[in-house]
Amino acid sequence: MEKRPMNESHKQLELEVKAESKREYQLQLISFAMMILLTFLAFGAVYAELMPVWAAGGFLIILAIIQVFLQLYMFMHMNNRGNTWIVGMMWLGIFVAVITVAALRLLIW
Amino acid sequence: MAHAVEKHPVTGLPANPEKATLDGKNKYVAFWFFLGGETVLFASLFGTYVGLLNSGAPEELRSYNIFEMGLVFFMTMLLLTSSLTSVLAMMNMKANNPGRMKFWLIVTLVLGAGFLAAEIYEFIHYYHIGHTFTSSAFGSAFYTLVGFHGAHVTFGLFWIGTLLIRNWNRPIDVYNAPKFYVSSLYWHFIDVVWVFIFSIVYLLGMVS
Amino acid sequence: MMMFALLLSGCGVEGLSALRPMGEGAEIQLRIILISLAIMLFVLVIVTVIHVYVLMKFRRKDDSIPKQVEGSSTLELIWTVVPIILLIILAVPTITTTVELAKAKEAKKEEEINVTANLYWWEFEYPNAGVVTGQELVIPTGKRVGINLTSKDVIHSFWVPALSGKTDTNPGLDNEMWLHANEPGTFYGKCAELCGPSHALMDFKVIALDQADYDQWLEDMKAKQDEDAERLTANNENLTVGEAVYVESCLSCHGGGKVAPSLTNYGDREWLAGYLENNEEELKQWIRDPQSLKQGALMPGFTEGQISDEELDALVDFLYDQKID
Amino acid sequence: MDWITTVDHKKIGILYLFSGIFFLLLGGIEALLIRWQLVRPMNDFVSGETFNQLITMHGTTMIFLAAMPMLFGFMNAVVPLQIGARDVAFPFINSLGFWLFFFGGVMLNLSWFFGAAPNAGWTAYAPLSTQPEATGVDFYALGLQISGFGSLMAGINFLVTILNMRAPGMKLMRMPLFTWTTFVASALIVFAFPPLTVGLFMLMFERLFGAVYFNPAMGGNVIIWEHLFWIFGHPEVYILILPAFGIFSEIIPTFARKRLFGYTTMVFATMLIGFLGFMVWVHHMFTVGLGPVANSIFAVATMAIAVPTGVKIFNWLFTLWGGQIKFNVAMLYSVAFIPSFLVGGMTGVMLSVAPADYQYHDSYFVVAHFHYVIVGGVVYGLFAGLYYWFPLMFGKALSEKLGYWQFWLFFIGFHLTFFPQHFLGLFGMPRRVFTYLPNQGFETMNLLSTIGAFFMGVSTIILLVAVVKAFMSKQVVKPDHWEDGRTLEWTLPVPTPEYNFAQTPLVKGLDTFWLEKMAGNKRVSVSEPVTDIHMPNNSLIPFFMSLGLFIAGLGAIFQKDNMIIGWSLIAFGLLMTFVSMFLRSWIDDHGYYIPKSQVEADLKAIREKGEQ
Ligand code: HEA
Ligand code: HEA
Ligand code: CUA
Ligand SMILES: [Cu+2]
Repeated sequence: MEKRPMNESHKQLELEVKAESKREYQLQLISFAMMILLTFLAFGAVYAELMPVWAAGGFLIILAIIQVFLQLYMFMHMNNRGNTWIVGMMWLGIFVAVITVAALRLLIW
Repeated sequence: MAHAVEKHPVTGLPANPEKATLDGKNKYVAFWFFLGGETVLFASLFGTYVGLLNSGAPEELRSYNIFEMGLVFFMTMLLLTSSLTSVLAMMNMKANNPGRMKFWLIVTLVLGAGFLAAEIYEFIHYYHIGHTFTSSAFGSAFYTLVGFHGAHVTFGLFWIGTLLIRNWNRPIDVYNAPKFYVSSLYWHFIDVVWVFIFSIVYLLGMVS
Repeated sequence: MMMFALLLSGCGVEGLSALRPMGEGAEIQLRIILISLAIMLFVLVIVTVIHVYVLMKFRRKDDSIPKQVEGSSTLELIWTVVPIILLIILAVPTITTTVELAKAKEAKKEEEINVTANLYWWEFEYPNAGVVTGQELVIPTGKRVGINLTSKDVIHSFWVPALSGKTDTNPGLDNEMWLHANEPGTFYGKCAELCGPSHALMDFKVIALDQADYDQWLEDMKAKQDEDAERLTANNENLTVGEAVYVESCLSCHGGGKVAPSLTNYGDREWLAGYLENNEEELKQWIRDPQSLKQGALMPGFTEGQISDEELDALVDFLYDQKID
Repeated sequence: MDWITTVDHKKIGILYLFSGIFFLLLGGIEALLIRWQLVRPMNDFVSGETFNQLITMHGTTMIFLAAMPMLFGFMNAVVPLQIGARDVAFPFINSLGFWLFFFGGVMLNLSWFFGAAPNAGWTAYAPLSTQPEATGVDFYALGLQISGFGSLMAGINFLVTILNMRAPGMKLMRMPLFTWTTFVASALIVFAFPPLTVGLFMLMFERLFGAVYFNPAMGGNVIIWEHLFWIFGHPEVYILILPAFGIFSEIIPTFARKRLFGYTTMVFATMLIGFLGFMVWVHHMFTVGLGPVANSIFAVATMAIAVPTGVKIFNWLFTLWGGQIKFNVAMLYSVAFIPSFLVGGMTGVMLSVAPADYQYHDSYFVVAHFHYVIVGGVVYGLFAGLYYWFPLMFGKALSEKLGYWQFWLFFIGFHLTFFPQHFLGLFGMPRRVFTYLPNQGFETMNLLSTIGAFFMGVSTIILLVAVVKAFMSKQVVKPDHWEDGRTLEWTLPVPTPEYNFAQTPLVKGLDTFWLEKMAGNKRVSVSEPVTDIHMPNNSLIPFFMSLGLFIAGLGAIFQKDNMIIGWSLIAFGLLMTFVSMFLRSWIDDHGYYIPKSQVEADLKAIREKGEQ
């Protein structure tokens, strides 16, 4: 491959960086839009009393979980390269969190 | 340890300034682990809350009779948006645009402060109708959970505020980038917790 | 020396030791204890044999360097799989027994007793017969008796080792279990959850009677209880001195048997305050200063100003007269 | 002063170790008082109330202020050396963690001087712990809270240190087992302490600020505390035992002169124990009334832990098999550990049989079980580690002769104390009783038990003598004091320079020092030339941050009696903490460099002594 002069490659790079950051920007905006959407869904469902009580719980929690994963994976970039241990530890934390809540929900009376 | 860090020719910063140095990487990893612990912390609070939902409260002070959707929705929007602005700040940090980074951080702070004000308003309202920290087990659990979250917001405001002031006149570099980045992770986490609070505490409370 | 000591004390005291079961519950439990013990001894022997062998055989003799072994998949597989098998053998009876011991609902259809723990004493209520007593739980033999448990203050735990394992009494929450005694007899019960300074003294007794005796006992109790309720009132003017003191000073708490232990059959009881020999001297000290015998007890002491010495004598006489047979 | 501001992991390790030993003595004295009260039936040496304070403080002190800190001491002193690092990832946080623990411990023990120590057991079950007159529990809630923050920080710090600070070539599967167990135990800390934090906050709010989570009359539920406590409490016991396992896994190969048998399975067994540890806490609550389904599930889950633990036991045995075993004191403790811990593990599995636990629970059988695992496991591990690493940490060795006496007295005393307690439990003796009636079959066993405890007391005094003697001696030990060292810490000169490694080593495999020795090299390979070495600055801030919390905690307690004093203390203390935090964030701290010339001079001096 032919070597381009320095400043031209710099420009090229600059463009790439811009494009990259634009992609990232759009991605984040889309995530945000989805979060807002999920929030609307949740509030809307309750506001309009669309569901029987027993279904509402599951529905709301599922929406919340989706939204939280958007936060973790998109906003917080949990899945970045080199984050294996971070992801592992977060999942362990989530696991412990789930059994803790489940216990305090189910194992008291 | 001072590695020679490769700087990006365009931004003049390494690609990921928050973890370009060993110190930065340490902070980054440690903070994530801390958030892992916080997950369990809030789970314990949520568990307690779920276990004590409406327990000991008279009918008129039960969840479905006191929560107001409008205010919660407003607070949710504030906090969600602040999460986005925090992302924007970090993107600008990586692109080495200190001006815009500061701008978005200030917006984040303002939104956070708005949230906090709304929460204080909400608590005062409950206090007046008799739903207090000591009025019932439900009250205790409610204020503990939501209050812990509020305390996190408050701490976040001070933290990000301090960082902003301290670094107002300084360029973004591999020394302060991790600090900004980690505080932004913290802020997102606050939002994560709030998502569960508005879903489980408020919305579920309203239907149950 | 230790073996000798062990032999001396045998398996503990009859009527108390979990190793000398006197009822179905404790028998079931001892059986599974022995099953688990057998498995443990098996493992213990294997490990000990290997360990002793290794320690004898491989002492350092010279300065040579032994072969560096990385591991052995076969061996490691063996000592993963064998314990798993042993644990499965243990898990099956664990589950079945747990289920068996949880069958309180069925037992309650036959016979139901409410147990309420209070700071350092036990209240026993027979809801069907309308009888309340304290400190001594009377049960019929030969059948499972359903027990409801709760507490008025802190957590206690209801334990009669010779008859069955324990169940906690939680304030604000109800629990249930069943109790079974093979033969008539007296069994010792203990509070097994730390509940305050006199936790150690919160003992009680379980008295098992033949069904006929038991029915008779319930009837007598009911009759005595009703009679007392009618006679021992402040407007009755024909009270003896002892009765009058009782009515004035004791009745408000001890009356229903819910605030303080019922004294309906106090004269029949072997123990005072759950652990002391029931004699006059101790009883008097108890009335004068309960805290000296049971730190943290909620009963107030009565000074000479409140109950004179003569009145105290009369009261004590009255109390020892409180018998049903 | 240097000791207050230091951020050097070796010094912090020493601070942890000695604070831990101090609290071990306190907890031990409490244990002796407990045993003395129980020497005969209806003894009236102490009252029921005092007795409850003694057991509570004994349990709390031993677990939180003795065992954990001593383990942290070894972790600090050894782990960075084992992975070839110059320090931990966050030296500042390390110091903060220590001072938080220290002030938490001081606060807890201050309760003795303010009228009453906590008296609701180390488990502090509500509503016994929320009784207004149990003022000692205030100290429990706040003291543990503060020291708990310290543990959390230490945990995160070790995790990151182990992940990020390893020398080149030190792959995860080449790390010494003590480092691995530290890693897993730290992960447990990160997830186990938050529930305790929440529980303690709730306890504090209820006791001091009128909340009613545990008050049935106001809709509260007393079971919540039990869950939160045990969700923490069970992993906590593995936080204690795993590092002890790690210590044995270092000592046994060293003195058997043999590579650890089944290294890989050892690592995975450690992780599995840690993971399963979060799913079994209900075995402490079998009698609470959670129902047969919950009891069965948790019973079986608990039993499962026997499998990875058994794997470890057998791997140790087969490390010894075919080895060249040298019996010094460290090794004696290690080989004595196996059968002692085994008995504790067996009774643990017996306890996990839910229906049988209805009999054992809250009886002396449980006391026997957990002292067998804790003393026979953790304390043996601490003693073994002390003899083993003492030369590395202090440049002197403990007397082996005194050590034999100490070991044998302790070993005999330990079994004499706790073996009879199994029978006491089965005979019907509940735990936490300040006295017992005569003629119930409890006399003989209690007498034996008390005698045994005093054996351990004498043994501990001998240990103190040995420590003092070592410090007074002029002895200077060589690096690789035991001559059989396998891991990197033994390559270092004693006293170890503050930067540890003049040149970061290059790790070539598991037991890299051993490999190099076998290859005939006197020194391990290095991965870098001598350069300037970056070091962190000492700092006074951690001390003041912790002191601030300590003052605020005292204020929170006093605020009940005196609003003004209490709240001003709270305000002052929190202000001190937050200002310290602010300063930390405000003042740039880039550390400093030790110049290359200095490092070279050190190296030369050491080599001239012909030691390395
Ligand atoms: C270091 C501390 C430590 C350790 C390691 C353990 C280990 C275990 N513990 Fe223990 N435990 C405590 C500390 C510890 N415990 C404490 C402090 C308490 C009381 C708290 C309080 O109430 O105050 C307690 C209480 C306690 C209870 C509650 C008792 C009650 O209150 O009623 C139970 C019940 O299941 C239990 C079980 C176990 C089990 C199954 C293990 C297992 O991990 C043991 C595993 C080991 C082995 C089994 C041995 C080796 C295995 C083999 C050689 C393989 C072959 C074996 C078989 C097939 C069986 N423990
Ligand atoms: C790490 C944990 C740990 C350790 C090491 C120990 C060590 C010991 N423990 Fe205990 N213990 C617990 C944790 C621990 N314990 C817990 C959690 C409880 C439950 C508490 C509760 O119920 O809430 C408990 C409860 C407990 C009880 C039951 C109390 C009851 O239920 O009524 C008993 C009774 O025998 C006991 C005894 C002992 C003894 C004799 C030792 C011995 O091994 C101690 C040996 C050490 C010494 C003897 C030190 C001697 C010191 C000196 C000689 C001082 C010299 C002094 C100077 C020079 C200044 N402990
Ligand atoms: Cu009641 Cu112990
Ligand atoms: Cu456990």
